[in-house]
Amino acid sequence: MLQNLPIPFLVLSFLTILSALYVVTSKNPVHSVLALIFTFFTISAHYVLLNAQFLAVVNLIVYAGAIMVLFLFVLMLLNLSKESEPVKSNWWGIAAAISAGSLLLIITAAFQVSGEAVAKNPVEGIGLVKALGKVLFTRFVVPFELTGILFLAAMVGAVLLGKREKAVDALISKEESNG
Amino acid sequence: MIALFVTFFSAAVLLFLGLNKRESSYSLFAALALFVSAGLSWACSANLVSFHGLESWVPANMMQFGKEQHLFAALLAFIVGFILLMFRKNEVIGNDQLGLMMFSLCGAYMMVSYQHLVMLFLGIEVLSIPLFVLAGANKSNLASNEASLKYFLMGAFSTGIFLLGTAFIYGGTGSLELEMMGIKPSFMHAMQGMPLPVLINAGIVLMSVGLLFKVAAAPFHFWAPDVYEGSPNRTTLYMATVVKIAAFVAFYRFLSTFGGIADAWKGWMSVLGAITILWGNLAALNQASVKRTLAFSSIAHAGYLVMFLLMADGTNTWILWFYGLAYAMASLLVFSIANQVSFQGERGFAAFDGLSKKSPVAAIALAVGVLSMAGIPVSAGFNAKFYLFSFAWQHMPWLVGVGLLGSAISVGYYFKFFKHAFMNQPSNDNPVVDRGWLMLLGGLILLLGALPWAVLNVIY
Amino acid sequence: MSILSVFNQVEISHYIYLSTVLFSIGLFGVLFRRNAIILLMCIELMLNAVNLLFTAFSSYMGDADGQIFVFFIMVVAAAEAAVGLAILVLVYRNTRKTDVSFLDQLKG
Amino acid sequence: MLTLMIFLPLLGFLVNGIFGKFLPKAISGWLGTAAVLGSFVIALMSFMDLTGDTTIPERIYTKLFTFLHVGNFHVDFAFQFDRLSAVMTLIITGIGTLIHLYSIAYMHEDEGFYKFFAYLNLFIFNMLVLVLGSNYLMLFFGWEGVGLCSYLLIGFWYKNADYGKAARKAFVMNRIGDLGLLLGLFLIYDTYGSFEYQEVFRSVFAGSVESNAVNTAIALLLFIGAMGKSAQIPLYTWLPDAMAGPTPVSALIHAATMVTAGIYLVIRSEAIYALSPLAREVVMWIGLATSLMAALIGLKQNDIKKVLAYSTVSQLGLMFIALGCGAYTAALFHVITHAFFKALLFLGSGSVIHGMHHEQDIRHMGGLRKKMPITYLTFLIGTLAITGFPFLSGFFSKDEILVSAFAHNKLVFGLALIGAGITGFYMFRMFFVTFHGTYRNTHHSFDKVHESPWLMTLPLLVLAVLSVIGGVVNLPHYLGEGISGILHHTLNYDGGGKFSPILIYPEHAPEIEHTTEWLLLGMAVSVFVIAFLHTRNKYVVQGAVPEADSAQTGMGKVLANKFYVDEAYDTAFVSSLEAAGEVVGNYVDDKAVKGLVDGVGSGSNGISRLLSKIQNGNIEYYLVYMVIGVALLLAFNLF
Repeated sequence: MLQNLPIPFLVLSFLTILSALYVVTSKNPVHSVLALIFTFFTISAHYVLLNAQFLAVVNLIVYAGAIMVLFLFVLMLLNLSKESEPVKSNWWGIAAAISAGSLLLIITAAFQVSGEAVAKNPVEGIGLVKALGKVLFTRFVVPFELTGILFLAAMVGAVLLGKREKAVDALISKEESNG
Repeated sequence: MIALFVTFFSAAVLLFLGLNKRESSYSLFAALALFVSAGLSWACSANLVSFHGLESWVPANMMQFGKEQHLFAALLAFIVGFILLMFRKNEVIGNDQLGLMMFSLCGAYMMVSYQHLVMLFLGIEVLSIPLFVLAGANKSNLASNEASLKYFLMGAFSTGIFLLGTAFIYGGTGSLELEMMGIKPSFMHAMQGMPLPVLINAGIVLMSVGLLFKVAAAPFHFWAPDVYEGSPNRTTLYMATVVKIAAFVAFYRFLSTFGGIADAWKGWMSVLGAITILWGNLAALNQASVKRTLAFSSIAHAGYLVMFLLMADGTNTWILWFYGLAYAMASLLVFSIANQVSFQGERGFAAFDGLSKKSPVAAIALAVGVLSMAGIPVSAGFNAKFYLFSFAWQHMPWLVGVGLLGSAISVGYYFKFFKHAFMNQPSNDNPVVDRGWLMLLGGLILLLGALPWAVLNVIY
Repeated sequence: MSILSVFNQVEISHYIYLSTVLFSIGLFGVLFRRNAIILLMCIELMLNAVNLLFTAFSSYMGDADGQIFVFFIMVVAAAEAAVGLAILVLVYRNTRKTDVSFLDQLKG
Repeated sequence: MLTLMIFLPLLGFLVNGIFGKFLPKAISGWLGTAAVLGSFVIALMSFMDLTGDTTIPERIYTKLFTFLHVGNFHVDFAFQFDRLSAVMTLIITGIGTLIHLYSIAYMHEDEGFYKFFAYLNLFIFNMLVLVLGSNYLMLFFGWEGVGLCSYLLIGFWYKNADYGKAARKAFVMNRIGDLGLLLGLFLIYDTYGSFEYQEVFRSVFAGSVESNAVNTAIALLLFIGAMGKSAQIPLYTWLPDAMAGPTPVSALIHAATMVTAGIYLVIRSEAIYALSPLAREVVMWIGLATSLMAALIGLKQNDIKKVLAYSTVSQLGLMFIALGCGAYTAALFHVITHAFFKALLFLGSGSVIHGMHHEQDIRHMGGLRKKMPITYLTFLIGTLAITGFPFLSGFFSKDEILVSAFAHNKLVFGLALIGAGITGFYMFRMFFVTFHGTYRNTHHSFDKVHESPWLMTLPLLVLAVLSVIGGVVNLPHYLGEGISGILHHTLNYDGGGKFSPILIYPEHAPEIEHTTEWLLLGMAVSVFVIAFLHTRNKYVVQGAVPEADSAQTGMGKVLANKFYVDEAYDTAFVSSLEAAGEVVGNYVDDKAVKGLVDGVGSGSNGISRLLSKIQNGNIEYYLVYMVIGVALLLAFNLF
């Protein structure tokens, strides 16, 4: 079945899965971050294949650009760039693999059995800024506005948590002097 | 919609007044704004006022503003108003926390009135993200930190599962609108006995998992006891009431859409309900901490409400409304008293020792609250359970049996409250304030217990 | 290869498999890793798998709603990441740890 | 009027509960009493109206408001006063008044005096709701309410260390019963589409249900509720424990009124039981087993109130035997007479305890008849009444039950007769040890023992009179057709040709030959005489004192007792009985029943601990559990 697929799709998919695997297995957090960024690039390429040009760009800007930089920033701030994570025992890895694998197996097997397909009705230019913008600012204008609440809440929350208080500082200095 | 506007803008005003100003008058202002939201919503539902101009701005395929939605918005605003009111004195919180709680409430409004899965998703996130923060608002308290991180990680994880389900549903039905989903061909075929497409089937399961996580039903409840215990009391109460009610309404709306293929989800849903009921009640038996006991009790209540999901056909939301009201008022009473007598850090039931001698009013209010939670007549809780069980009986008699068994078990731990409040000698002298409000709530519970139908007729 | 040809050569089920595999990898990471930051990254990976699936459905069906949904998922993911990292920094400040297996004060 | 009758006690509760703190004790006590007395007077008047005036329909009905109305789901908050409710109401308010009166004196030293009366009034109110409600839901309200009040009143003296456990046990056991009751109620609604007695019984009578299995299920579920409330095997152990409460409470709740709620429920649901012989058999055998077992345990008790408690359980079992035989009148008759003499006995024991300064162990009493003449006399009457002394109230009611048991099943009759005989042994044992012999208490000197004040002795005297003449409400037919069977006619009232709501299938008097009946009477009387003579010989003539509990273990000791007793026949008979009592008390009661109950408790505690272990605080485990849950759900659903 795989040989019938176009080469770009196969290569991209292969790269995506490979880099995703590297994300979860790499011991060094910074390597994970970089691998994740690479995964995002491949996913963006998928978007291009799928005619979703706007999303491809947004994905790069938001995920690879903003979110991952935030991650890197925190990693550096907390000085976690070295391999600090204790290795888990083998059976734990097996348990995790079995759980995740069984989920994967169940879903794919179910699709394999039913072999259903979605009605194919591609429309040219649906993924362009022009088309999406029209939809976003007409039908989806309410959720779009309401994301304002989400961001305001996230901002206030992040400030609330990030702000240092005297009590917290005292606690830390005490702990440090004890330790 | 009006509730969302009033709540959001008063929260914004509070934030402008100063991010971290701590004065109990701000809580009072916030509570007032919430009561105004509740009142206006209720007035909308009773057709006393109309904000048609505002609501027509929202496309009909995004949010729905019918009578029920207004009533649920009113209920949620009312509960949060009371939470802020009852907790305003013990530990004054800054405007940022007040604002966050009100933003979170906006998410709950979205969840009760969504018509489009985008709105549901945004609602869940607007509800949750401030809560992640609020759970950790006691920044110097390690338990609070832990609660926050646990809640966040598991919440984000469940969001992932929820979204996968949404994607499947989208692929299966071809739409994200509740009304459109139900008329897509693949769906209609399934209703006529053809096999249900895997996409829809798996989508329902995965989305349900996401929502079951929010309502804390087994086996997706593990976060609840830990997070409830670690969070500040106010936040715990908010999670146990508002989040639960909003998530159940959202769940109900979602499942009513798939009412035609109820056979596909009724079976496992009822099994989960039974497990939740038993798990919650049994695990609560041995808890030493008051908050953990209440957390497991709230899990058990989620189990009872799963019964309500099983009769999702769009006609009986009033049961959930009444149940939510009864449960929230009882929780308010118990949590508020627990908060007042134990704020020195006593987590166990010893905090209640000798309450009947220190403050008979508070002890009686506590008794009323606990009896209502346990579902003993004459209390609002009994009527709520009675309505729920007698309607569910026609759909799932065995689950009602499990529910009754669960409420029989629950007496075992609700009894601890009595024992400590009425039989033990006082071990601390933490004062109980706000007795007027406690009495008001207790009286309301009894009124709803004695004359439920009269009250429902007036309000609903 | 013309852009549209992918619709003719690749069945939608392949995108479902690809997304499910990606999702499962992320899920495996969440279960397997202990560092909270990596956990968060794995969750982002899960969300991306979902995004890909949405986009695929949307493109195949010619319905813009799916892509708008992806847009909203990105928005939410950004907000979530901000709050999550703030929580993480807070916990780290108090405990000097980001390992989730040490978070077991609350139990029972 | 009906409303007033029910709400007077509630009013009393509210006044006492809110203002009680500011009222002098005398006023709050008399206020509480007056409220119940008022109800009693109204009940009496209404009863006269109901039975005297043929223009009044067979029941007085008052609807207060609609409790719930959705679609075709309709429940009213309504009361009905028919002949069955009337009898129960008269018992509740009548005996309630006397016990209130008694409590004014008995509780006069207590600091929570007003609270006590408030709770008592609340209890009466709930009990009235229970018996006067016009549908099963109202019954359930009252049912829960009396349970709650009982719990509050048991806990009234919470200095008692055992109390916490006892109250919790009472509460939990009652909840198990309630579980059955509620399931039964839902099943009734599901089957007959209503909670209203009238409508349900009409549908039952019309035979609207094809399968009788449903009726059997309903009947058995309701009986589980009755088991919890009326202390039948295996849910009886809470009743002896409940004796931790003040004595008037034991008299009112645990003897006269609340524990008979189960009997009321079964009589009320007669239409359903009539259709299910299987359920009736279950009721009968459980009643029989309870009756025998409790009587045997009663033989070995030394706490004066515990003896009475087991006696109550035993008598309740006797009533269930009657119900199982379909002798509803006999059961109700025994409810009435039992209310009289058991309240009398409890109040008498209260008087003794009061006079002895809170001593409850009969081994520390003795010779009290000289110091407490009125108590002695009335206690004697109560004892005679319960043991079936000819022509006292207990004689008639017990005899009627035995006769109907005889007509139904000879074996049941035999065993029930033995149970009734054992009653004689333990009651006389207690009586003689308490009032005869020599004073044996070392803590208080004999001079300090005193008779109780008139407020306590007056109710005793009234109840004593009632215990003597109580039989008139349903005299047997051999005393003359004109005066006999009043209760029977009341209960089987045919509604003047209209549909009778109480007993849908009228009872028939058991068809027994006159000679057989006299023979049965003779047997009952001779059992009484044997019991009397034996115990008198042992405890009065020989002056034996019950051994300490530790000395009683082991069969050898019991066998050794043979040597002390003269009459060989009596000895063999009695010591085997005592041995049986010991076995039952030590093994069946302690090990089996308590083991079962505790087993359920510890089992759920074990599960609880296991669940706590699963909740180990580590988020990694939680995530794995969640994923496994998702995987299972998907696997279950997709394949």
